[in-house]
Amino acid sequence: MSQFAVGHLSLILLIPLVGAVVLLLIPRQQRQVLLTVSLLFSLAAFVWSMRLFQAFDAGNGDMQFVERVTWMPAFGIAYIVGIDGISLFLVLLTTFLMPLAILASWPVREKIKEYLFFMLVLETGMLGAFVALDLFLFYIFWEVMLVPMYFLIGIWGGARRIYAALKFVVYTMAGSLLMLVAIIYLATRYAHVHQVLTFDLLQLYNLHLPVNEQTWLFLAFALSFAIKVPLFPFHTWLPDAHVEAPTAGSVILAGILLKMGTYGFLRFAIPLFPNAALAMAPVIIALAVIGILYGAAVAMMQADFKKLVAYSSVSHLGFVMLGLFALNIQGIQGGIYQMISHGLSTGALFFLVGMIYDRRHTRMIDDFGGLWQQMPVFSVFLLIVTFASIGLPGLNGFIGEFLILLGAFSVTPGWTAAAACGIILGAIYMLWMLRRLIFGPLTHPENQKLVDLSHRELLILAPIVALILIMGVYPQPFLSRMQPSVDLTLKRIVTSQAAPVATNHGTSGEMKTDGR
Amino acid sequence: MVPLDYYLILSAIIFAIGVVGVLIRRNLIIVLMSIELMLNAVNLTFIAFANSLGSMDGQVIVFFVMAVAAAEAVIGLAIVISVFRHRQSLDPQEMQLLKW
Amino acid sequence: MVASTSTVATLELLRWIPLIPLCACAINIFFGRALGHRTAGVLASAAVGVSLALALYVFWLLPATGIFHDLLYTWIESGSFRVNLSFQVDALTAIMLLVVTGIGFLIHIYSLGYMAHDDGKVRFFIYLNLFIFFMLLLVMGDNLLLLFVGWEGVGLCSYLLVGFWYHDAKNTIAGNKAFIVNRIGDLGFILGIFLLVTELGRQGIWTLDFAELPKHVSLLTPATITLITLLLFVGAVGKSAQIPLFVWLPDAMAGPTPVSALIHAATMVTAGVYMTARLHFLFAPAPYTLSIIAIIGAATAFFAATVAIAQNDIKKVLAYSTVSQLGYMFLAVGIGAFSAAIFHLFTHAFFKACLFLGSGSVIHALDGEQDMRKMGGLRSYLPKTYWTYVIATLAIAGVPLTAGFFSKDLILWQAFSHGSYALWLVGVVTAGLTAFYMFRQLFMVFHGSSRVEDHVKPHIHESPAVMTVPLIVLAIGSIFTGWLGAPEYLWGSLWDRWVQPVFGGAHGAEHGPVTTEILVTLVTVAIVAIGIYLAYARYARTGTRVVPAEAAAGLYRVLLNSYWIDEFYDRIAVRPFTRVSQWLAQIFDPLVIDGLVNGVAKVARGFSLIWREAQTGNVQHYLIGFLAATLALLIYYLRQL
Amino acid sequence: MNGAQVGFFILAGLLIVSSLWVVFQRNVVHSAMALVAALFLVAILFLTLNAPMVGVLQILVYAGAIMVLFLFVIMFLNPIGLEQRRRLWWGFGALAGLLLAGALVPVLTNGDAPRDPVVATELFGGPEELARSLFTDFVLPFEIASILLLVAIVGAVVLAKREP
Repeated sequence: MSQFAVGHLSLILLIPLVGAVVLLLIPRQQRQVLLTVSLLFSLAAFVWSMRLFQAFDAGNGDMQFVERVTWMPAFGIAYIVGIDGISLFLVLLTTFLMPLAILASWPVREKIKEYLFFMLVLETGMLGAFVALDLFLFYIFWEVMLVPMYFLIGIWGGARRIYAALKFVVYTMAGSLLMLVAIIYLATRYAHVHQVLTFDLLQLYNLHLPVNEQTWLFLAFALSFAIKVPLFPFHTWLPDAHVEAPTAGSVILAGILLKMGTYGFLRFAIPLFPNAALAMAPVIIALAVIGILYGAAVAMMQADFKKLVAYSSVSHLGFVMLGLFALNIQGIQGGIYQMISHGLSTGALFFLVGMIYDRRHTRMIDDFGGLWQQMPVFSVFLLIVTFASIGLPGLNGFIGEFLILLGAFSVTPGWTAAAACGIILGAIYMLWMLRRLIFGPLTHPENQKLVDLSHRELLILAPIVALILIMGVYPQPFLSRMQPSVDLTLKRIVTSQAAPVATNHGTSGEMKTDGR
Repeated sequence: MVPLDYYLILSAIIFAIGVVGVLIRRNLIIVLMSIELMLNAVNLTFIAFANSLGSMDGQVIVFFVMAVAAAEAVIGLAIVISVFRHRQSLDPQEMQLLKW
Repeated sequence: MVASTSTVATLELLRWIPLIPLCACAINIFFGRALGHRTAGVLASAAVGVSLALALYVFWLLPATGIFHDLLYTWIESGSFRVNLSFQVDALTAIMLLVVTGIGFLIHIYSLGYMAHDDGKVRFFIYLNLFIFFMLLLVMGDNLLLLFVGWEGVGLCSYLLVGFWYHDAKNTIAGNKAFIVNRIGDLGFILGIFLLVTELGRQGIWTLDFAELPKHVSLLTPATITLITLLLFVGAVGKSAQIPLFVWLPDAMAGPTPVSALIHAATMVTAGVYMTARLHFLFAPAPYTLSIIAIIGAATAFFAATVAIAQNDIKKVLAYSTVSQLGYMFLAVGIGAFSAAIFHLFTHAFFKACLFLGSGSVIHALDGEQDMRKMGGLRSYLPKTYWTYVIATLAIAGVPLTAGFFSKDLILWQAFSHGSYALWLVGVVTAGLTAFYMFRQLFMVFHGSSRVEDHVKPHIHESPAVMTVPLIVLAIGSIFTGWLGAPEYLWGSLWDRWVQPVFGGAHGAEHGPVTTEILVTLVTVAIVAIGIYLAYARYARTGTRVVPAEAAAGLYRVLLNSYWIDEFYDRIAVRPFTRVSQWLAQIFDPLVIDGLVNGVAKVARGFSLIWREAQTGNVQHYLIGFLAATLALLIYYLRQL
Repeated sequence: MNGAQVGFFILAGLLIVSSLWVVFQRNVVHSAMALVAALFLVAILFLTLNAPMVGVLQILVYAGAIMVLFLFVIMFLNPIGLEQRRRLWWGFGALAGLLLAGALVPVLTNGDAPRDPVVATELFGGPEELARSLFTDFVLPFEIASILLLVAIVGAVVLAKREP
């Protein structure tokens, strides 16, 4: 690829960024124009990502559409992007959810220009983190995402927005700093062995460190990702951030940002430090399963609709972690599938929360009840999405959960059985929520004037629900594209078991060009 | 000839006196003047070195220091004026708005 | 084993049997309101009618040992694990197919009348069609996972239909309970599937196909098979409302009556029986599991019958009776008599659907009254309903030459000849109890003096033809379906010849001496007769000996409250769990976990509170620090020299 | 000790005295006058160090322009009342100054600078030499300095402007 041509992936990163710049040129009084322009740019990114999907070679597990541009040669830092079957769908999920999130931002009244600007910058940040193949580049995108999210929560959030935004940023930052240290250590370690300083992920994969060294590095990466996921004891930022964030912010947070953590495990922590990952797997599986049950139990007792959905995320992401650390094909594939499913179904749930919040300005479940009578369409959507979230077969959630549990069962039947109990708990709190929200008598007089979904809101939900159905009924197009990449990842783990351990100035591992 | 060290010692003493002025005085104008003293001490060092090394560079630097000093004095005095206008005082110890 | 000898043929028609109701469902979702209530209902019924026609056609095409197969596409593929979306029909499926589409069709027709005045009619038919689709998926799926999909899907529809009248929170709670209790069972089911897949996978076999599995069962150790079957049976216990997970079924009567007939009597609740029969090759080599199944089945049959005696709600009686009859089916499964179990499933579908629809007709006539103490003497008002009800009651009681007689007798005889005398005894006693409570109901509702409340009385009317015709069809079925499976000493069983090949010869009917068989039958008939007489003596004349619930005492009170099982579960499971969750949500999470996080922040804040005192805001104070640092640097530099 | 050294010591003594006067004089105007004297003395020292041009500039810019500005501000504000002399604080300041001087002197005199100053050319330190350096090697800093002065002018106007 030529040094100057803008590649497929770079273009997808650029589109939202250009959109953000264009927004700056539009006067702030032009509300409709601002919204329309940002919607168009996010749609353009989506359309372009669909072309990517089309051009993607399903049989190839390697990185595709790779672009390399030297950036800071003195430090071996390069701009390397590329996607494989794992990141492809996360990129698609991002570009799919963003237009919907912008569409859901129509009711935002204050500072709409800045709001949309941050949304588009956020999109670039997230996409960048998913496609970056240079650890340094990845770290930059990882941190860049925080900034717009901080403002989205802190400016357009609810009553305790400052607290939530600060907690979110500081907590995430605390974890990622350790990761930065580990990244630098890893690169210098590679330089010791191979005489080349590089942050190129694909080359760093070839470094086989002794187990105790791996363990420390793994823990540094894992802490950062575990906070983002969030894994059980690190989850408390999530309910605060989700509840206080504006609707679109919650959707992006739950739909995409959390996936950053699980994606990080799969892309970085596990293949870079396979021995440590294997050694730590029991601990992480235990935490994941505790998270599943714990998140469900806590979600059940929430009086706040949004908080309930937030805690349900803790539970669902526990499933993803369980699948990833089963370290077999079914588990990992299920984990990726569950990431996408969760992005859709929980994203849709947050959209729905936002829709009734826009009408009634309350999220307390007890303030509702019997909504079916006034808002049948809303209720039907809520019903479908809830059941997708519960993991009803025929909807997307089932495929992921099934594969995860299947994969995990062969590794650790006991924990898997406990995790499967989480499915029951999921049904309990979700159905309870449905009962209190849309069923029963319409007791509150304020609710008698509620109007059903508008065309705009239908336009948000319909694509998600369609995808929920498609992914449940015909998952093969997704699974078949993931499979080669997952195979490759697993192969990396297996080969590194046998590979000789690197020593300083050792001869193991062939020298490769630094991509320049 | 006067040895270089003499000049250096002299400038060190003048510099220290300037520092004392900045440290102890409670009048902003005198503080500013003390800063001018310190600048002059430094200038003296430059000139002394320029002489002993036979290079014009030191003198050029002094020229620039003067330019900066002029700018600093102008801005500093303008601030003094506006501060005095607001607070009727020139005591730096009374200006503590930037405390935690 | 057996499946390998059967011929497999591809028949693309199969997919349309489930898809047509699904299409109708989709049309009604999008255009139901535009089409209008009537058209939507007719469309839904017609769709099921088409499915029925197709099912009949397939049934007619199907050779005795043949299998039709229809592959749509690969559903899930991950590594070596692969599951297709494909349908198959063999003799067993064909029977289920006819039950589902046949009874489903009749109940759709019936619902046109029953739900005529309901606002949510379109919604009702959407759910009903969806149910038919999932039920067909359940019976037609060619692998265990598709069966599970249908299994969960019918659970969803059950949830939706039980809570159909959502205005009353009670109905939704019942729906939730049904779904959640089912989920508990499903947990076992899915774990069973996992165990099966991983154990076979360890041997290099990755399949869940019913056609493939029997070939590889021998790879599994007996202990594994026992564990797998036990787990799968947990699923069946949930879905088919056996002890200890039966609690949801009585509550599920909160749904509209056609739903109770279709889902909670004829089809969905029998899915557990179907599943065990479908997986007979797994269950048969697991004697330990079988004996547990038999014991649970017998216990459930007896226990539910005792509870049914004391109920006053017309539908609750039928609900417990369903639980009891399902117990019979599992009793049959437990002694390896899969064919008999399916036979009872088949006949039960007819008479129980007939009973439920009949009760629906009564409720319809009485403006929604369900309490039998406020009925009585309805015989003359509702003649068609009455006569069909009588036939169905005779059938369920096991009066000779009705359907229930043949199927129940077959099970009891199998139990007896199998040597399980204890099970047989429980079965026989239960048969007597069944006769008693069913006739008690018949007498309380239709005989004696009328206790109908005055304001309802003028409106009592026989249901329209759209409701009575299905009743009549079902009543006919309640008699003649049994004749298919007559014992050898009469004209022999057409049934066995049809179904037995599916299960192989291994566990066919064991034929003892004919005289013994007749003797055993006579014992049953005698006990049934006693039951009927007792009911007659106690309730027929006046029907006045009805104890109000408040005055209930002693054993009667225990039965009326179904042994306080619900309260028991509430006390030992629900409340402790809620309390733990509450503690987690209100104490542990915000105070301990978040407390730790915020604690770290607070410690940092505490340090900075002290440290910030250094920031006096006084420039000259800062200068001291500046000076000190400069001095330190200079001194450091000097020391270096 | 030769004549040049005697001259230096006289100049140095005067410079130190006037510097101390600047710092320890309680009256602002007296301080300012002492500073003028100190600046003149420094200018003379510059002259002895072969820097006539810089020395002249020192007098023109510092003693002429900057000090006039100082005096102007002092007159303009006319801060009444003498500052309180706080013994402890002043003593502490003096001590700090002594310490600093004590540390600076050895550091500064420690280098291995040429003990014998290079004999300069005749033109050394004259306007031509200075201008050549300024407009060749240091042309960019020179331009930046001009911008800095411009900014300072604008800033002073903005800061000292009476608010409407």
